[in-house]
Amino acid sequence: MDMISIPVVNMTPILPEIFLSVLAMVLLLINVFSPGGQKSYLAYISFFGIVATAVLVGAGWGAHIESFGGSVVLDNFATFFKMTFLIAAGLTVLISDRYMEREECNHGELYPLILFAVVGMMLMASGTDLMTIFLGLEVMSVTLYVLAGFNRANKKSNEAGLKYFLLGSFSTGFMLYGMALIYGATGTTRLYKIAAILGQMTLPSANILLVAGMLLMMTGFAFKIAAAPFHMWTPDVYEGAPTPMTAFMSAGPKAAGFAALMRLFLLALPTLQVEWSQVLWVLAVLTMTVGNITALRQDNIKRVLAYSSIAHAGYALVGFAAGNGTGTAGILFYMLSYSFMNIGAFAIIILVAKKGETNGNVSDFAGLGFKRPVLAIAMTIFLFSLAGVPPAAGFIGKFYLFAGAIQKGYIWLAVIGVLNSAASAYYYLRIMVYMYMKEPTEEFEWVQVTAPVTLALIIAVAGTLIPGVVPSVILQYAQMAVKLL
Amino acid sequence: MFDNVWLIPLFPLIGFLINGLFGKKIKNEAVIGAIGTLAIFASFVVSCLILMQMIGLPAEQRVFEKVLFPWIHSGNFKADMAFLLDPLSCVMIMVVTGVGSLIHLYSIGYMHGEEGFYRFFAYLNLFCMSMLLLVLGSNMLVMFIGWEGVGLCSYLLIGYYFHKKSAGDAAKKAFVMNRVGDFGFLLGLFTLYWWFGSNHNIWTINFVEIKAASHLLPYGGVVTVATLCFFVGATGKSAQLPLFTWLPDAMEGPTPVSALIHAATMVTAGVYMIGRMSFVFAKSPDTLLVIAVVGAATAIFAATIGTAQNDIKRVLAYSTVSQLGFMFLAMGVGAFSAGIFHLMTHAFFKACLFLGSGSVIHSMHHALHKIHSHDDAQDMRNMGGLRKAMPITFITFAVSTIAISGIPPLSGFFSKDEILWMAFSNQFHGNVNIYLWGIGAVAACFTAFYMWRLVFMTFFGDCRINPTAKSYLHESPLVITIPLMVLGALAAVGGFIGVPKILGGLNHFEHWLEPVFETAHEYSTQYAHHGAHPSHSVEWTLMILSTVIAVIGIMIAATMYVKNKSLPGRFVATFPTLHRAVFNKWYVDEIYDYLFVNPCKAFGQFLWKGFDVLIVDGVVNGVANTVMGFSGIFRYMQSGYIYNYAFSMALGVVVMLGYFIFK
Amino acid sequence: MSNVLSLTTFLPILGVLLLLFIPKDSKGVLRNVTFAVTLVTFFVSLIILTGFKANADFQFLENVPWIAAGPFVMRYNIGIDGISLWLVILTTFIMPIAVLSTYTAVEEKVKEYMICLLLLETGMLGAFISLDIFLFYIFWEVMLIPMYFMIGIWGGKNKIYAAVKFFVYTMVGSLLMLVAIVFLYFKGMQAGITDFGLLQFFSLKLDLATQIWLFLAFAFAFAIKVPMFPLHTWLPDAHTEAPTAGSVILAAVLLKMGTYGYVRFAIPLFPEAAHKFAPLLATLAVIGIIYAALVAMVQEDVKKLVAYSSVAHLGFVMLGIFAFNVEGITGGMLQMINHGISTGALFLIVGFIYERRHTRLITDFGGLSKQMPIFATIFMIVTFSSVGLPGTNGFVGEFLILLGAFESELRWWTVIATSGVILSAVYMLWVFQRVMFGELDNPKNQKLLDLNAREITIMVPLLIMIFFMGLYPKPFIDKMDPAIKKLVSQVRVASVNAQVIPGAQQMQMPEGHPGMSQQMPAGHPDMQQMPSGHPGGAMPAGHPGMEAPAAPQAVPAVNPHDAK
Amino acid sequence: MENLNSYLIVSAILFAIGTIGVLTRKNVIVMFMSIELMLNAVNLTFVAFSRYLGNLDGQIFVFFIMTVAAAEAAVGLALIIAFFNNKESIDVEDVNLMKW
Repeated sequence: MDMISIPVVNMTPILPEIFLSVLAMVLLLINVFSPGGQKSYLAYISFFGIVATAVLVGAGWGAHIESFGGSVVLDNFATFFKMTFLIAAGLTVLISDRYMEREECNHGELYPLILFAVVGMMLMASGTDLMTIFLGLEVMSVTLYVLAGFNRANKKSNEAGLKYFLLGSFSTGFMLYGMALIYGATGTTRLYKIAAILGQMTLPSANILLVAGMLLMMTGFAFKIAAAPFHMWTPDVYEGAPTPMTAFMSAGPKAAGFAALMRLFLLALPTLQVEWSQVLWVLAVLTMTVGNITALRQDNIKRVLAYSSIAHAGYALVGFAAGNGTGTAGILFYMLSYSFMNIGAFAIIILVAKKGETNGNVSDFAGLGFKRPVLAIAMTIFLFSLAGVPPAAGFIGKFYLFAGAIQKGYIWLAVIGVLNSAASAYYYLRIMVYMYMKEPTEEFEWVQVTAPVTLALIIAVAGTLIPGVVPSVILQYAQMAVKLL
Repeated sequence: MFDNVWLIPLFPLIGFLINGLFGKKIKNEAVIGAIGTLAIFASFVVSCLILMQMIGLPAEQRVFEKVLFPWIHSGNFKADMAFLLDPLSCVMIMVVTGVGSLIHLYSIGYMHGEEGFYRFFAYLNLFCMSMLLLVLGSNMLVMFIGWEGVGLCSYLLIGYYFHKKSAGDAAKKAFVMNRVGDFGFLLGLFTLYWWFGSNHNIWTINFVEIKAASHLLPYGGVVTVATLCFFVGATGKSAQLPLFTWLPDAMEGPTPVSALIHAATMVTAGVYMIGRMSFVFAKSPDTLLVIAVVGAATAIFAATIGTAQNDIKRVLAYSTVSQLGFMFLAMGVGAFSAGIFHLMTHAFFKACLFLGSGSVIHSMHHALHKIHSHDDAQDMRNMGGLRKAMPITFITFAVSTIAISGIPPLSGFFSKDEILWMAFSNQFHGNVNIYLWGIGAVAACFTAFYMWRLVFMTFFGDCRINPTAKSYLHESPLVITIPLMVLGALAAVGGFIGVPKILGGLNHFEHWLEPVFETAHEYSTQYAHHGAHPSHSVEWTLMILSTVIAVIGIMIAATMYVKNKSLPGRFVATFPTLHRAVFNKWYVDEIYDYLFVNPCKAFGQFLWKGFDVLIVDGVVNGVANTVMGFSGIFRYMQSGYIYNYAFSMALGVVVMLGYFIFK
Repeated sequence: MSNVLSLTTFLPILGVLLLLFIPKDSKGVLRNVTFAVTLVTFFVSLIILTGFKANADFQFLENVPWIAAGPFVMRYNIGIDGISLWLVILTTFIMPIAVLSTYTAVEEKVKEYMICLLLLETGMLGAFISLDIFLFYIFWEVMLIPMYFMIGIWGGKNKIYAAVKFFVYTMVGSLLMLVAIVFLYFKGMQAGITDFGLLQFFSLKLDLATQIWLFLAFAFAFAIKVPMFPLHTWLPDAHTEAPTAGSVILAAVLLKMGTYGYVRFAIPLFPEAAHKFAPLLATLAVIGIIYAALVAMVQEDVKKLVAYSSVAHLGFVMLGIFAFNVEGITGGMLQMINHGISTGALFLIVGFIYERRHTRLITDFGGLSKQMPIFATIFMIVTFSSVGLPGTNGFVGEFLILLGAFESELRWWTVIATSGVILSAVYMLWVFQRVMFGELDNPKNQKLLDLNAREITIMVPLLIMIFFMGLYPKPFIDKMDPAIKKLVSQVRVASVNAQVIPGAQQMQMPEGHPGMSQQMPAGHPDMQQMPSGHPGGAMPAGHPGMEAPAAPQAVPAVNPHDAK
Repeated sequence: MENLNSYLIVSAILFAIGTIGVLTRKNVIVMFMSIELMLNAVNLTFVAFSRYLGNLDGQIFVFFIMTVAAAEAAVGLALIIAFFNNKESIDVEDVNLMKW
């Protein structure tokens, strides 16, 4: 019997996670011991915490450290995604405060929960073991269930939480089953070991266990990124969840889903690329088409953006289906810019909406363009970026995604993608039609734009426009990030 | 002087610019009229000087090209803004500036007091400039500027009384029909240019160069195509069958316009153009035959209509169409110089006739205006016996009528007789000749008839105008009668420059134009049927015959409208259908409406409402609507129930698994 | 001033920044500043015009690294040649006029309107000067945005439909083109091309099948923009709804993007495919000419009529371009400028009466000549320019197009197209007659004021251009001629290479050719004797006009493709 | 462990039952229990494989799954309670405020 020795573990790769977790717990404690009412300071603390974490994460750029016996890795890929999550979280924190106050559910737990969700996402991005990925996913999901149902008094929020929870656990079941099968087929849960074992197999694609495991895992992640036909929760949950959380969910978890999916498929299952490429091809087409077409006839703006978010997952899947450097780097870039533009758009929605999540229809934007021109211009920039019109970041992202598909030879996929993109222009334009081309139906008491929200908007606009005009730097980072896969 | 040829179109252009831009401010009619008239008169002077100089040169040196500036140069294509002086263009500039000056002068009196007096003179100057460009152009494209330019001015001047719907309609009709002709002109140009370029690497549209290269052209074939296209252009401009209907309508314009544009100059552009390109036309006997037949047919066709019109200007308009037919007949039988000769004499007597009719109308209008009558001042049924009130007008009118009827020794006799003679004796059309001559002769008879009918109805008999108004009838002022007298004199003696040899003349005119047409004659002799040349006796016989025919026409007119005034009524009663058909211009306008105008509009409507909106746009919107339809379906698949969502996920899993397991 | 091109392009953006600091209520200041900015831009662009040397090279080049990531290298690579030069000048020339026309037409949201106009100008100029395909695409798309807002915000009754249709329709086409661009890039990468620089792609040899697909994608995008039948239905809607300045710019410049796209991109990039599709596109162009004319004839709305007339005019342009010879393309280019001027002027004219009467129905007018003589004169001149009367600009372009097309294998198309000359006269004169002639019987029309000084000022430059280009087009042709000759040689060389002597190396034609056309008018007697291996020997095959000397009896129309 | 297949089949059946339960049952709590059943089926698979392969990774994984399931149960039940507070029902048919 050997002595039980405490393994020497290099904590560096999970330093940001640790920092954030500690911060979150401290915040929880502060919240408990602080009197009710004003909770803004929690937001500020979280925001600065996030900025600090970002610095921490940024410092890790270029490193490649494996730890926990190869369960966790710190590499550029993880770093890039972690930055994305932090940006999403940071923006969310900035836009939450005012909203929560208005909706009268300004519970201080919100910020720790967001931070925990980010921890989960980070684990997903840096996990190189099925278990770490699963754990990260669950940490993220469970907190998100809570966040979606955060406004307990609001029936819609409530329902959103419930729906998300039930369907999310359901999908987790599939994913776990897939992981089990993969484990069964390869005998390990370490991603690089899986890859090595598959590399020695003569014909991995004939191994039904393996293929089924891959598909089932894909199901789980497809749910997280809201790919059709696993997307149906998205509109309902997005609509019901408190708007800042919707913003967060549309950016963070989606990116995390892609991070894990890419890590898993590109690192562990490259030998099955032919198979998963096929599936992703179909999923991409379905997702884009369903998302875009359904969005055409939505009235609630959150639902519009929910379907749009589905469609964007489809675009990203196009790049993923290509599976080459161009496409995957495109995903990274796209997720980053999507965080900016989508959260920005939701910020505007928050500002336009009224208490109790009313005033959230597309038609309620009527006249915004000339009543609040700055807000409208910001919204316009976000929408054009979402529609993929240059010179916004959304265009560059889409360009790389589709270019990846073309490079791979998936011309038709790209063609379907761009046609979808053109169709999507319609519903984005529709919002602009209301903003600029219709007279307001009634006078609104516009909410005051507080400093954090202003800051969020400035960051979002800058993050949407600057990478659109000079995308080189970020694209190069994205290239470097995916090179390791 | 030749170098200064550009002055000729420049003066009217200056006149146009001054009157057009500042006329409204000038207001003073005398100044405006003087500017306009002097502008064209200056051109006339320059033309005269050029003519003098040219007469002084030996025949073979009478060609001069003046390049003003390069216009369109692209690839192989080259068109300069350049003028060509040769005997033919000399004749034309003389006619245009000469007759033009007189008509400008006349207009000062005629248009007195009209609203937009300055506008009228501006347009008139512009017209003269365009016409001069047309006749002076050294390549087809400069000619085409003039060609379309005169069309534009014709449009503007016909539509001068734009507030009248009929004027607007007539203007548009004139322009559009001219455009049909232009379509032909352009295609002819393209064909010729392309053929020379692609076959002989001669990329040109310059008349001199084409003439030099014309020996390369084949007989018939592509030349027939090209020349027929050009001829279409000519029919449009010169109001030949089937594109003649605009000319009678064009009488909506003021009378000086009718005289200048629709009698003396513009409408003869088609004839001129064939003359200018005679060396090409001569290469295609088929085209010549077509031209001759169309010309003859137009001559008789228009003449018949002329017999039944009551509007004095319309009679003259149909007469013009008919006379143009004669000119084309001349061109078609290879008698190019005869055609040009007739063009010139026609310019004199027809201008005189129109101006005379204008004088009558002016006077009638004045008289009717005084008694506040709304009777038509142009309707011959309201006239009669005017010779006493308007002696000068009457005399000049009568002289011109004699000329047009072809009574020797007035100008019309010589030119028309030469055409008829050539129609009979030419060596190209074989058996058709006799018919061409016959039709021409009959048309000449009709001409004499309707022209004298007009004279008798207008100037003879009792005055049918309201007696009160009658007292207001008086001779027109000098500014009107001087041009009449000059033109009348020219109509009387103008023919003497072209007296045929058989009558002891030297036919200066033909000699003058000899260098222009000799190439064409050379070509045409290639395919002439060298039959026995008709003898002098035949020529004499025909000459007498044509005179007799003219006299017969006059006699009939005299019988019907002077001696036995019930005859016309009886005739109408006997042949009501025929009369109605003739009176209504053989329903050509209606047929065109039925065949082209209405179907075109209906087709346009169909294309718009039925095709563009319904089908083309329908497909576009249909795609959008289909997508929207799917959107509705997808939307309602989103039922809101968790188990449905879960089912969708499970189904997705099953399908994916199923595909890989069973593939 | 080496970066004068950038300066011209981005001056309007500077203007936008300036406008941002002007309060939205000082409308006069906003208008004047915008006008001044566009005017300055115009004057700056004149530096380009005067500095431009009439040769086939791209000039005023600027080439700066921009994006380099992954497989893609995009550069800020701009420059102009004789083809784009005039479109740039046209744009800067039209803009002050368009701005001036809005002084009274737009009373609401002036600031936003002016910003849109200036953004639009930058977008348009950028598209014309881009030598990087990606950069071109960016500008191409950017143009959509301000135009969309102009139609949608300041448009007429049905503005939203028109605006969205305009946007989505164009977007469908351009996104497909984007796919083709990327595909082309990867093809180029295999051949060693390192960035999106357009000029390198000209020498890229693609197999016919690839060319066809790529050409179709490009052609589709451009055909929508032109617009060609049957993709034209967005245009009447957009035009009728757009405010006057919008219509003017749309007609004068935006539509040229399509035709310019063909000349600059679709044809030289894929010459063989272009040849293959020339009959199809020519057919559509000719259908467009006749069809649009017939439809225009029966329109009840003056603006719609002018919109359809645009379709017809651009049909001419397309026909000229697809003649693939110097005359045709020169004509096409001239016609682009002409159309910009004449149709722009027509839209301004419609705007004038619309401002006065707030209706555009033809039946609401009649007899205006009496009340508005200056207007009538201007309208008439513009009408005749649009009809293509010799002496006005319209004629030169139309004539060269028809001539060029007649020389090429499109002879029969030309015959039909020429009849469009008749139809254009019919509809233009008819509308002129119905609006201007007749009795002034509508009491509302009896008090109309004639054009004021500002409106006359707007029209005068256009009128001057109408006559100047009609009577002395030489400066225009001279500057664009070398570029067009080069284009023609590009198209021809490629097709000769691929079709006649597939294995042959790229011939030294681009340099050798310009002289070629020059000597042709003088006669090329030795043509037949040329050994077939001689670089010039293969040329006649590609050029319909020059084939004949070798075989006079053969119909010169036979194109090497058809012969197969 | 020769009869791995039996374990796998049993766990597959369990998983299917769980799935069908989610699809068919109307009570939210029962649905949640069905999901737990699915997870346990997965656990069984992991354990079976772990035993078959002779390494402990699968069993460790099972521990994690159980832990996470517990957390999920906590959050899930809380959500269900909140929902019940609002709607007085835990019938899944009533969870349809948001649709289309």
